[in-house]
Amino acid sequence: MTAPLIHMELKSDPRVLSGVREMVSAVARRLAFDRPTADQIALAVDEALANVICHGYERRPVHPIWISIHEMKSDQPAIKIIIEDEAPPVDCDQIKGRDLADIRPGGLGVHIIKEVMDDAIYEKRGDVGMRLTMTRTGNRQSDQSSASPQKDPP
Amino acid sequence: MTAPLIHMELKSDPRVLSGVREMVSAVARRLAFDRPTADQIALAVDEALANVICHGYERRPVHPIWISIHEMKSDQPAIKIIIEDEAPPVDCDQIKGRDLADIRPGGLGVHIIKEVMDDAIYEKRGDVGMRLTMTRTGNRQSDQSSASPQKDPP
Amino acid sequence: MSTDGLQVNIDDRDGVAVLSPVGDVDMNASPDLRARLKPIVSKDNPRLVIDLSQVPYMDSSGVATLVEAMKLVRNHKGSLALCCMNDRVRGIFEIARLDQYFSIHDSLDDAVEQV
Amino acid sequence: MSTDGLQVNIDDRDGVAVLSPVGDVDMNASPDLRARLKPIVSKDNPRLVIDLSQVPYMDSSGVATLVEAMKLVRNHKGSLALCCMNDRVRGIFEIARLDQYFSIHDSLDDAVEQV
Ligand SMILES: Nc1ncnc2c1ncn2[C@@H]1O[C@H](COP(=O)(O)OP(=O)(O)O)[C@@H](O)[C@H]1O
Ligand SMILES: Nc1ncnc2c1ncn2[C@@H]1O[C@H](COP(=O)(O)OP(=O)(O)O)[C@@H](O)[C@H]1O
Repeated sequence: MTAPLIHMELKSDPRVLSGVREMVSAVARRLAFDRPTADQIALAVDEALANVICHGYERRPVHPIWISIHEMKSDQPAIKIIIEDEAPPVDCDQIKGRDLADIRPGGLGVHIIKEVMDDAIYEKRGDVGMRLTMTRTGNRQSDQSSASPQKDPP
Repeated sequence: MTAPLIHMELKSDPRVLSGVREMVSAVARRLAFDRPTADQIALAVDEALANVICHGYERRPVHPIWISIHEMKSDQPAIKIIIEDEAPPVDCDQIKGRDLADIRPGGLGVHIIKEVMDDAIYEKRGDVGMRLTMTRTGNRQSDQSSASPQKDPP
Repeated sequence: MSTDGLQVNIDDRDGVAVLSPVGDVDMNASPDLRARLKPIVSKDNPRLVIDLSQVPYMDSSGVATLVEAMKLVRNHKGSLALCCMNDRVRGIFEIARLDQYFSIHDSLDDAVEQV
Repeated sequence: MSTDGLQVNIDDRDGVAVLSPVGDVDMNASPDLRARLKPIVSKDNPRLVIDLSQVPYMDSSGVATLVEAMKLVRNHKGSLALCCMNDRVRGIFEIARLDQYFSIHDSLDDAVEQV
């Protein structure tokens, strides 16, 4: 894998979230994603970081989170984003969204990540830490502003 | 110095600039700077990165740049931003803005950085690379939207 | 220093409480919105509108806060409507399939009338 | 893949060329603006307006491009005006003390009339 465009180390402090999502949205637009798609990718990253802060680090704001943004080769806009932490690893099948029909507060983050991104794969980094690797390809910017804000349904 | 809120490694690729300035502006607002000041701080960072890409790395897009954002202790909003590269170091007294009365294209970046930030100190990191350390304290967000967009004149 | 919590303006329109959060409703700000909603939705027959015209961004923590408020409003036999969300915010309600669960209006007047 | 260059719309208003860049004019985009300006400012007696209403952000590379254009316009005995800049963009002209050097207007009509 070639060097990422951007590699960041963040503190697990919720005050960094707005900065990271603005960054992700701006970089995605520069890689030719249309605005709605770029905003959705930023939302997915925001949800993933919020989960690390909340579940991985139990809201302690002093731990590291790493995020890297890669351009993928494609004739479509294409991005890969990797988020890593050093929180106690959990079984990856514990990380799942709830049934949407069962409406209750919470349980939406993982669902949003999987809906927005083409892939979102969680894995243990080893004894310490989790890694989430997400990719998204397509919706190119165009002058037609009628472009659909949603990914095509599967 | 305590750990930065954010530490990033960027490629010297001009396509990252928009992402970095949106990030810096958003983080500065979260640290309670008003919007015009946050945008000015982002402008200073953008100018500094453009100079590293342009002069330090002569527009080759594959080299690393590091930027870290620190919160400073203060009863005012206060931020410290450090930008480092591994370009051939130059004499720091070569890095200066032109006389503004001599109007010509270019020569504005360093002037903007010094005008917007309280301090902007260039130094050699050693045999390889330069470091720019910039700080800014003050203009707090308030509900009065009459706040001046400019730093008070010295 | 940091910004103080989320600003939430509260107004009364003919007995309907109109809450207007100002700013991003993310993990950082949702607890503030929740704290402002709590006393209103815990009364008998609460009637309220949440005006999202000044919310540029919302994530799932904001949506969760609104779902919780809606559940409490129903428990107390009241009514809650949302209005004036931008496309970015509407997107997350659609992804979460909650655009039918909430009563969502384009204008504040419509929302106040319906609630 | 990346975005193609800066979009610059060009229009004619009674013999005045109106250039409207769409997007941030930073180090990435300034060369595109320069390339579009060059043929216009290199004619005799060029008259042009640059409409910045769709430029959310500009840095010193954008300002440098406009200074260069202004110098060429003066060499060719023409006239150039700017219009419709937002506060963020206006800020950089003020910091660079160039707000007097350029003829800056609030509306496109005013700019076209003056040029
Ligand atoms: N980074 C993470 N580390 C550990 N557990 C996680 C992580 N992300 C998600 N989870 C688990 O997946 C569940 C579902 O997450 P999510 O859909 O975001 O809803 P919520 O965070 O509201 O519970 C969480 O309750 C948690 O148990
Ligand atoms: N990061 C840097 N590395 C090396 N030289 C620099 C750097 N930043 C600025 N300089 C020097 O300072 C001069 C002034 O920079 P600036 O005010 O940004 O104007 P410009 O970039 O248009 O020349 C540059 O021409 C260059 O010689």
